[in-house]
Amino acid sequence: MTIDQNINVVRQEFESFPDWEDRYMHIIALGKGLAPYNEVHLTDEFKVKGCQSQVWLHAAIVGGRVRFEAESDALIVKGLITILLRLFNDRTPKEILEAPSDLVARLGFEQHLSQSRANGVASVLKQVKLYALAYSMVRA
Amino acid sequence: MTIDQNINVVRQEFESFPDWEDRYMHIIALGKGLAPYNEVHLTDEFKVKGCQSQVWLHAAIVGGRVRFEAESDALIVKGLITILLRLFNDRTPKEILEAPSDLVARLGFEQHLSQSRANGVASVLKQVKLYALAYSMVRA
Amino acid sequence: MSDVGAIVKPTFDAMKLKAEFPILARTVHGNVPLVYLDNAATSQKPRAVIDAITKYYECSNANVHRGGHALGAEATALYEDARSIVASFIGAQPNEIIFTRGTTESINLVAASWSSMMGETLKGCTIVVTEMEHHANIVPWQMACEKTGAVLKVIRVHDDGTLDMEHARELINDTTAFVSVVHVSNTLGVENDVRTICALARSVGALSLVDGAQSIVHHAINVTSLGCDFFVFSGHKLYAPTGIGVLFGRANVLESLPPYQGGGSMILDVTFERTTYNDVPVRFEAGTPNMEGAVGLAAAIRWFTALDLEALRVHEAELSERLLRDLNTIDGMRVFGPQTLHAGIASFVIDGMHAHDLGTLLDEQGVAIRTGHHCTMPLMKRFGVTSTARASIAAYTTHDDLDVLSAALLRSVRLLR
Amino acid sequence: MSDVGAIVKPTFDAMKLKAEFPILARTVHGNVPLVYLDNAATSQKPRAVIDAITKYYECSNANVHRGGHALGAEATALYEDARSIVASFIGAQPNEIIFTRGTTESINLVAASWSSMMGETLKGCTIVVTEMEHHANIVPWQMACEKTGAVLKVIRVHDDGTLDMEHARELINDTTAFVSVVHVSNTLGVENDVRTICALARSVGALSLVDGAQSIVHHAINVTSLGCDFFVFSGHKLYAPTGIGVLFGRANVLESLPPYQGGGSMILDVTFERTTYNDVPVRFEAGTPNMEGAVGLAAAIRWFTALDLEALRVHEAELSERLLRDLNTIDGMRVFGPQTLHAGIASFVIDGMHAHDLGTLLDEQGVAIRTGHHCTMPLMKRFGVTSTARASIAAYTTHDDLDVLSAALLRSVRLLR
Ligand SMILES: Cc1ncc(COP(=O)(O)O)c(C=O)c1O
Ligand SMILES: Cc1ncc(COP(=O)(O)O)c(C=O)c1O
Repeated sequence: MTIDQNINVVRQEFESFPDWEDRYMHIIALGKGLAPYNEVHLTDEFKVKGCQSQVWLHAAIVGGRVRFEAESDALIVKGLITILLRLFNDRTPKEILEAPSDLVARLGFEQHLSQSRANGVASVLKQVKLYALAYSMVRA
Repeated sequence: MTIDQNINVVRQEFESFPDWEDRYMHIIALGKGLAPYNEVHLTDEFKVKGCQSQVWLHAAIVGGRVRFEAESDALIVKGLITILLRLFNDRTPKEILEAPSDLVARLGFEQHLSQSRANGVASVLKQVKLYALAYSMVRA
Repeated sequence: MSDVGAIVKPTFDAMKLKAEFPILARTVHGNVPLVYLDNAATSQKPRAVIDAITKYYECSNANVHRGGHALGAEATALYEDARSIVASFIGAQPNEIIFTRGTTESINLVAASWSSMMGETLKGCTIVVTEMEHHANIVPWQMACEKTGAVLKVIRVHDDGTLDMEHARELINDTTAFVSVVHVSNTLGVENDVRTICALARSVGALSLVDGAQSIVHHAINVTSLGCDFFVFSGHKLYAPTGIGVLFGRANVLESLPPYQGGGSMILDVTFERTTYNDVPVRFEAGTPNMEGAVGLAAAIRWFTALDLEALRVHEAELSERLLRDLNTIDGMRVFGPQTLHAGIASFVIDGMHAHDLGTLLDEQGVAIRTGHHCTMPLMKRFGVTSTARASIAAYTTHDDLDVLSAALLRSVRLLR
Repeated sequence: MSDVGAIVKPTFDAMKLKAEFPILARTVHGNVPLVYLDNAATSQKPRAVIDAITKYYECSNANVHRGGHALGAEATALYEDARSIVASFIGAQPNEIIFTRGTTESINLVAASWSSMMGETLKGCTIVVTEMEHHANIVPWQMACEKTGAVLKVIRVHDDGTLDMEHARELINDTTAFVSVVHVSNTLGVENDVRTICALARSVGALSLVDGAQSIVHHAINVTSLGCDFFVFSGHKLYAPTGIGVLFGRANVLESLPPYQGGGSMILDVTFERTTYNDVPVRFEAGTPNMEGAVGLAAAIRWFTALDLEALRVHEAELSERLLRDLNTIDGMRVFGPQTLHAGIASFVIDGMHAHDLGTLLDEQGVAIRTGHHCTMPLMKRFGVTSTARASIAAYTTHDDLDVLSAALLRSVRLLR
C-alpha cells in the first residue's frame, strides 16, 4: 500500500467510530500496544519540540528504509504516534518526503481530535520528515 | 463683597450669556483687558504647571493682602484668569485659603467651558492657593 | 430571609450570575455544553463589561491626556475615573495606580526600572522569590540579576505546598534588596502569608512586591494592610478585558523610580539635548494607553463589587471544598497543595495517567480544565512532575458544573485504565 | 458607471461609510453635531470592529498558547490568524509580527532589546533620527544612548517641512548603528522617502526602523519594498481597538535579539539556574497578550481592505487638497509643511491667535481638532512655535465635515480678532 492508500484506511477506521468514546478507546488501545522504545534514546536529542506532552522519536535506516521508534508519557499521544508510524515505518526517505503536506487534515485528525492533539501530531510529523530529509541527503 | 458673594456674581454673569458665542466674546474681551504683566517675571519660576497654554502667575503681598499679576499666550485663558483674579486680588491669604474647594464647579466653568479650559483654571487656582499658603506661613 | 428569626446563611445564585455570561451558554465539539473550569488562566466576561466596551467605542472614544476637545475630555475623564475605581478597590490612591498590559508587564516594569536605578550597587545583594512563583515573577528578576550582579534566592515550599516560613526568615536578611512573592499560587491555590513576608522585607530595608494575579479575584485586597510596596494584577482574570493590568506602587517609591518606556505623555519637555519626565503615574504610561481596557476594567470592578461578596466568598469556599472532596474519591488521585481551602484552584495528577490525556478526554466531554506546567516549572520540578491537571472556579461556577466534572473525570479514568 | 464609455473616476461614498461608525452620529455640548477631525490622534471604530470584539468575548475568549481545551484552541487560532492577517497586510511573514500595545511600545522594545545586546560596543556609534520625530521615536533612543554611550544624531528639516536628504546622506555614515525615521509626520503630514533612508542605512551596515503610525492608514505598505528592518504601528489609528500595536522585524534580525520582557509563553524552560527562551515571535510576547486587541485589529484590517482602496486614496487626496485650500483662504494663516499632499494632516497657526483658543472655539461648534505640540516638541522649536492646531481626516471624513470646519474656523477667527 502507498502512503496515500494508507491514509484513507486510517481515515475510514477513524470514521467508523462516530462516538468520541469509542474513538479514544481505540487510540488508547493502540497506544498501549506501541512497540517498546530503547531507553538509551530517551534523551533530549530525540525529544520532539512543540508537543504538550513529552515525545521522543528515533530513526535508523535499515536497507534503505527508515525504521522509527517512538515514546511518549501520554497514552493518547502514543496511540496517535502508532498510527503515524504505521504510515511511515519502513518507507524510503523519498516516499516519506512525498507524503501530502495536509496529512493531518486528511487523516481526519483536525476534525476528530482536539486542536492541541492535532498540533502535537503535526510536530511529530515534521520530525518524521526531517529524519527522512536527513537520510535522503546522506544517501544522495 | 466676600469671595462667596463674588462667585455668585460671576456665575450669574456667566449665565446671562446662554449662547456660547456671547459667552466667549465676553471672556475674550476680559482677556484683552487683563492688566499688563511685568516682563521680568516671564520666567519658568512663575509658570503654572498643568495648563495647555503657557500661563505665568506672580504674587506679592501688599499691606497683608495678596496682589496677583498674570499672563498667558492664549486670549481665552487670559479672560478666565481675569475672572479668577477679580475674585482673589487684594484678599488676605486667609480669605483665599478659605475659598471653597469646588470653586471651579461653582463658577459654572465646568458646565459652560470645555473640560481642558476648566482644568487649566483649576491649575491656576491651585497656584493661587499655594501663594496664599506661602504668605500665610510667612506671616504666622 | 422569608422565615423571620431563622439563621440565614448568605446564599449566592451562581446559576443566575452565569446567565450574565454569554459564552457560558455555548457548546463545544458539536453540541456538548461547555463547562469552563479554567478560570485561573482567564475569566469570562459578563454582559456588563462587554456592553461597557461597546459603549466606549460608540460614545466616548478619543485619545486621552491630549486635551482640546469635548470627546477627548470625556475619554480622559473615563480613563482617570477607571484609575480611581481601581485605587479604591485595593485601598490605594489614584496616583499610585499605573495601567499596564497585565501582571507580567507590571512585574517587568518594576524589575527593570528598579534594577536600572540600583545598577551596580546590587552586586552581591539578594532578590528573594519563592519556589512556587509563576514564570512572570521569576524571569524578570533573573534578567535583573544578570544586569546587576544581584543573586536570586528562593524560599522553599513544604511537601504540603505551603511556604517554608522558617526559610523565608532565613533568606530575608541584611543582604536582601527586594522580595517578590505570589499571594495565591496559580498552581496550588495556596494563599501565602504575604503580610508577614512584606513586614520581614521592610524590617531589613528591602522593597516588596506581591503578585496578586490570582488573589485579586478571591480575596479582598487592601495594599496598606498588606504592607507591600508594589501589588500587581491582570484585568483579564477579574472579568475584565484582555490587555489591561495594574501596577500599584507606594507613591514615594514610585516617585523614586526612573521611567520604563519612553514616548508621549510620560514627558514634560523633550529636546535632543535633555528630556525631562512627567510626574507619577503618567511617567510610567508612555504612549497611547489601552483606554478601552481601563474602561472595561472599571466596569468589571463595578460589576464585581456590586455582587454580594460575602455570599460569593461562602459560595466559592463551598465549591472549593466540594471540588477537593470529589477529586479525593478517585483512585490514585494526588492533589497538590494543602488539603484545606484552595482559593478555587485544584491541581492534581492520577496514578499512571498523563494530565494531558485526562485533559483531552475531559475536553471531549465539554469540560475545559488546564493541563501543563501552569508557567511554574520550578514548582513542577519540586513535586517531581512535568505537568498537572488544574481545575479552577469563578463566581459563575455552579454545583452542576462540578457534577459534570466529576462524572467526566470518572469516565476519563475508566478509559485510561 | 451608468454611462457606458464615460471615463469613470472611482468615487467613494464617505457618507455611507460614516454610517458604520456609531460615534460619528453623536453630538457634543448639548446638541451640537460632532465633526471629528482628530484622526491622527486616534481613529473611530466601525460597527464591524465593535462587533468582532463582542463576538470574541461572547464566543471564543480563552487564554492562548496554553492549549488543552477546545475554547483555548479556538482563541489561539483567532490570535494566530490575526498575526497572519497583519503579516499579509504589510507584506511580511507571520513569524515576523510581534503584537505590542502600540507604536510606542514597539519602538521601546527594539531600542531596549537591541541596545542591551550591543551594550558598550555602541560607544561612539551614532543613532540617527529626524527633527520631525514623535517623542515615541526620540525618548527610547535617548535612553539607549544613555545606557550605551551611543550618540543621537538628528536629520534636519527644511523650512518647507521636508527632510534635508543631503543632511541624511551626511549623517548616515560608517559610525551609524541604527536609523529610526518616521514615515509620515503626525504633525506635518509630510511623507519621507524612507526607502532611500533605509537603503542608506543598509549600505553602511546600520539597522533601520520606520515609524508607520500615520502611514499605515494612508499608504499601502510593503515592508520588503521599503527595505526596513523594523516597521511599527498602532492599531488604534487604523480603526482597531486600543491597546494593540505591531512590531514587524525581519526574521533573522528578530532572531538575533534578546528578549524584552520575561514571563509566560516566551520561555522554553525555566529553572532557577538557567532559563532558555522560546523562538520568535513569542519570545517577545511575555504574558497573556491582548487577545481581544489582536482579534479586533484583524477585524479592522479585514474591514479596511474590503473598502475600495483606490477610490479611498482619491477621496482622501481630494479632501487633503481641499483642506489646505480652505485653510489658505484665511487671513494670517500659516500652514506648516509642504503645500503639496499632506496625507490628510494639516497643522497650522493663525497670526495673533493661540492654537488653543482656536481649538476651544472650534470645539464649542462641535469640531474636534487637536491643538498642542503633537508630541513633537523639537519640531515645534524648529518652527518657532509652542503649539499648532491640527486637523486630520479619515476614510469617513466628508466634504460636509470640511464645510463645517471652514465655517467654524471663520467664526472663531472673527471672535478672536
Ligand atoms: C500567579 C500569577 N502570576 C502571573 C501571571 C501572569 O499574568 P499575565 O499573563 O496576565 O501577565 C499569572 C497568570 O497567568 C498568575 O497566575
Ligand atoms: C508618528 C507617530 N509616532 C508614534 C506615535 C505613538 O503612537 P502610540 O501613542 O499609539 O504608541 C504616534 C501617535 O501618537 C505617531 O503619530
